[in-house]
Amino acid sequence: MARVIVDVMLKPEILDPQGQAIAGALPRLGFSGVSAVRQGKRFELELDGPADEAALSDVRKMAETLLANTVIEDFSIKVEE
Amino acid sequence: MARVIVDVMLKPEILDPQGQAIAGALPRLGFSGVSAVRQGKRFELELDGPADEAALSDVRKMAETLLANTVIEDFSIKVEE
Amino acid sequence: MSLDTVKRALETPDERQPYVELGMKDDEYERVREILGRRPTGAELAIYSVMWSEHCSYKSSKVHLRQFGTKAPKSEALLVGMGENAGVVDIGDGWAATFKIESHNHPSYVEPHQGAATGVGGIVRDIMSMGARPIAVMDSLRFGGATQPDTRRVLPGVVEGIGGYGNCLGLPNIGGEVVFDPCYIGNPLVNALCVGLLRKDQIKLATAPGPGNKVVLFGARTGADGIGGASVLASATFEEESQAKRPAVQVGDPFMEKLLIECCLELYQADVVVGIQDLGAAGVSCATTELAAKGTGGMHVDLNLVPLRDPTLRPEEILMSESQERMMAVVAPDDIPAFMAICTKWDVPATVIGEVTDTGRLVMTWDGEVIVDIPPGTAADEGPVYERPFAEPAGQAALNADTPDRLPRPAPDRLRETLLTLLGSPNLASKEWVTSQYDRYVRGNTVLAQPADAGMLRISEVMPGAQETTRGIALATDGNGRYAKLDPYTGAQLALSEAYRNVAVTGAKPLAVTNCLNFGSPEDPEVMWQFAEAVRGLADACRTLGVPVTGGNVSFYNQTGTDAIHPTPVVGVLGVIDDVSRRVRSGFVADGLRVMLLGSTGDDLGGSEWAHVVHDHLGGLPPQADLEAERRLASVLTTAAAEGLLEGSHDLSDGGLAIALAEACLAQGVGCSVTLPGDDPFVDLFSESVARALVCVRPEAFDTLAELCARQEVPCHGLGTTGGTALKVDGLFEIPVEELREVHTKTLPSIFG
Amino acid sequence: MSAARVGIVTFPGTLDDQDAARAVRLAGAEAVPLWHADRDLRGVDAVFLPGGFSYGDYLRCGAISRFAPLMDELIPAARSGLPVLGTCNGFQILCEAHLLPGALTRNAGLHYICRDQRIRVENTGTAWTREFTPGQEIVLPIKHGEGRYVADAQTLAALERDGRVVFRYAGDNPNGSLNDIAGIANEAGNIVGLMPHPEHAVEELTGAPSVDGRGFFTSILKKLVNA
Ligand SMILES: Nc1ncnc2c1ncn2[C@@H]1O[C@H](COP(=O)(O)OP(=O)(O)O)[C@@H](O)[C@H]1O
Ligand SMILES: [Mg+2]
Repeated sequence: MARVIVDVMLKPEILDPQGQAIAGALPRLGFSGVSAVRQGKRFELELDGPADEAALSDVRKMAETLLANTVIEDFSIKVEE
Repeated sequence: MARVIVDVMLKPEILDPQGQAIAGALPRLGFSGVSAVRQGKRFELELDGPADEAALSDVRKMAETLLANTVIEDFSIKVEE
Repeated sequence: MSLDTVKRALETPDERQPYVELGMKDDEYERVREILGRRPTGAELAIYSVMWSEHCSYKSSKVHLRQFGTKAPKSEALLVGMGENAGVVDIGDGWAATFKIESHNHPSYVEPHQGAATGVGGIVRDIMSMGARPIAVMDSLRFGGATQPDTRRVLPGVVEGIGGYGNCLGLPNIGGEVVFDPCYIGNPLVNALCVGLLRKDQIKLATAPGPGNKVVLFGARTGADGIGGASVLASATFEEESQAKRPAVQVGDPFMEKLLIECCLELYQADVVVGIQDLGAAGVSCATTELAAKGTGGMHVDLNLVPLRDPTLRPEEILMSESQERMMAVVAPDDIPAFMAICTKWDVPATVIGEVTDTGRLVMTWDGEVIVDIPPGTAADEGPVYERPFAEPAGQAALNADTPDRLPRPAPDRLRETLLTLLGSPNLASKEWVTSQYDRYVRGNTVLAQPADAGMLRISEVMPGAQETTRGIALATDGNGRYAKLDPYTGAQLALSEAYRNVAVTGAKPLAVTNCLNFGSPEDPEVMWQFAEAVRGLADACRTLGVPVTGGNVSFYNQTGTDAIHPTPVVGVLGVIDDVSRRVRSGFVADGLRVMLLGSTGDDLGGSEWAHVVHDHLGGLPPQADLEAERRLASVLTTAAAEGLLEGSHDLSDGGLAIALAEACLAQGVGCSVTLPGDDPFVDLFSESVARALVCVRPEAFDTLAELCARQEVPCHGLGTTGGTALKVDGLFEIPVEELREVHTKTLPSIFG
Repeated sequence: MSAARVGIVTFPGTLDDQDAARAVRLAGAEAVPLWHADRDLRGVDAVFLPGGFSYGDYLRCGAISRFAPLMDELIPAARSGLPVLGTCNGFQILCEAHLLPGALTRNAGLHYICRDQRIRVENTGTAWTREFTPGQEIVLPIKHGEGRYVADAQTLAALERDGRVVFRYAGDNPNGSLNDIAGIANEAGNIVGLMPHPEHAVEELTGAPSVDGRGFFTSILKKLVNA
């Protein structure tokens, strides 16, 4: 039983209106000091077995084909301790 | 200049229809071995200055008031190296 | 903790139970003990406490609501009246419509998006449980002042929730209201309406007859949604602060609901459902007790079989969970395989959790032990009934004495400015910021939607088999809290009056009524007086207009401390048009048409938009309801529409003739040139007298319509003609339609972004 | 001659399939229901992927649907020339399935938006647009929360160069789409995707205040009849 995290973020060159809206709202809420915000997705996958190489290679395939749209998004995978 | 990550996830007891839909789709795509999926949000904040205590306390406030809906979501903050 | 079984309850008769924490009064708890002849188990206490709550039992309102039945007009159209999940009305050609409005006020304050979304989900399931295909939704909303900070938190979330859920179900949103008033700060009102269509002979009821029939729970799995109260039961020692850990917020899954809709329709089609009930507030408790009470009277349920999202849930919590997107059906054993196959096709989990019995008892087990053994009717139908004291509010006479007569009225050269001020005020400004987040087109049967006075749907393509009918249905909701505050009896009548008129201006004949009564605390005698008056007024008006109340919902406790909201009865009216292609479009639809004002105008400015916007004044009395005039006006409008006399129409309501003219011009961007009929232009323009409508007709139809009006004793004035690019009021002012549009459309975007 | 047969795909959560079927019928063709779980195109002459919220639009619009068994049949058929039209969610599915380039992302205004929108027809050479005139402005409803078309610079340049931008928003760009793109085609012109809804603009009585959507269906009919 292991937990694997897949983070998916829009590629840097793709406009992120949600992140922008947040960045724009912060000063109005009295927060300064944040120059940019980007919003992405985080997936927590519970594996039945250990996060071994085979499992991680499967997760990578899931990320590529389903969790991220690689036309516009990048992803990264990590195993949670 | 530092980057701070705020991860926002639905509280464990709250229904996560998105995560459910993904978990339901995986076997159809030929992936087995994933028992549950939860989907959340990931925010990357670029700070103007260092991620010192004052800045992090500000980020905590942002997370509470804007980034997360604490009625249904939990958040965690980490500084990216 | 150890399981609280019936056996254990008998052995420990004096164990202290947390009934107070569950909102039960001492005498209510004593009654449960009396009914059972012992103390209830924790699970039984869970059932009685939710079933006897105000929300489920209507204990404070029941004695008043009876008038909707006792005073009900004779109506051939009523197929199923109050008391079922929703009323059903005969709309002709073998078809029936079912509709109902329901509140989700408090949850929408706590979590606007999910609160409003699950409000839509709940009312849609009510409609499904009647055996109907849901075909449209509407939403009637009240918020605090438009610029108050909390409104900026609540409104966008509510709108996103309603849109997100309804859009995903493929239900067009065909109308509603958005009203701002500081009295709703902290207590926004989110009332959602759903309408469905079914064959007249295929009505389903919530009943579980036939011992041996199976009880099936289907849809989403059960989680810890909305069970704040139940965790005191599930915790070892309820004295501890144990409630915090369970969420009160329910989260909706519109995708599951969409699957449920299609799945239910296929189940009905296959004729494998004996009885059906949606799971709303009080979840499994409510569904099992109500189904059992209305059926053979007995049911056996194994709670271990309820599929759980959270495996740690205790039986008490399962009983009280308000998890969304669940239904319960009673199915003959032979039909179970077919039932399950249809659920599988739609990816809807379904589980047999029990069986109908002839014992007259609802029995539930957990780990093989009996934890519930009650006569179901005592929970479902025999809840407490209160005759709450009521008294006219101390300030009512003074409020009524403070008439708008003392307010300075604008000179003729300021009327233009007054019109624009009103038109841009949040309550009269365009609601497009809201409605453009709703899909009004889906399924392709929407004949009229915002900004028309009423929504209208074509029937013939809604469902297979309906091709033969030319009919359509129209729906409108209205309510005016300021009027009701000044005089709740009249205010409720005016809400009906306006919704009735809104339906009639489209050419449809009003048939039936649903209502959502939003009030403060029933424990406050002054609020109770408002409630009693409003119900009496609405029941009387329904009798006069000949439209029965088919159902509705009561929402109490809309108050913060001792500050209650304005009493806000919201009324929905459903009408039928025999030939939907004869529908009348909204406003001025072309150049060169004659503009006519139907109805008569008096000096009615108490509670008006003018007094509110210009003077921030609320006092005096609202316009007098004139139901006979309303009925005559509707008769003229529906006759004229059927004869093809009307090109366009619009009712007069908030803001009077001035706003009606402006809106009629904005509808298609067609201007007009009019002369006011009376001798006081201010009163002509801003009075809110009832039973009035603006219509436009081809010049050659003018005399025919005038004769029709004369026959029905409806006053009628030719005001002028349509055309041009401005609203011109002879001798007073001229406003380009573009200027009207700018003022009308910019208000909400400038506040909400 | 028997009527042309246009398949209408239903996924769980598809909403506009009834509208699509009606539009096809009104144009004089036969609407053939296609079920997502069947590996069977039922011999249709063209396919319409209608809008809705397939799989709740969870994860990303269209992301889960593109793996449906039916898509295993549809993808190769489309690649070999079967005319396919995807509107709204259908367009999103076509992009997720890589039958069309680019992606549809959250509206710049961050709100779902339903309104009647002016659209310019830029390319009348596709299977679905030949009944329009080049540059013609039409009015169709849009209703979506994720309709902002994005693609990398190279893809965009190629689309523009090859005239594969089939529709552009005229007047206000409602969602921030790059180059005001409302719809595109594949190189062969048999696959077209767009965010607006032609199937909601085919009748006087209902839907949008125009019947401009009819052109899509008469176009495909003409193509099939002449083929
Ligand atoms: N919350 C809402 N949801 C859907 N439609 C709405 C909503 N609020 C207002 N509308 C629509 O906008 C139009 C104008 O509303 P309103 O001025 O309240 O109408 P009326 O005065 O005729 O009752 C109507 O078509 C109404 O149905
Ligand atoms: Mg009206």
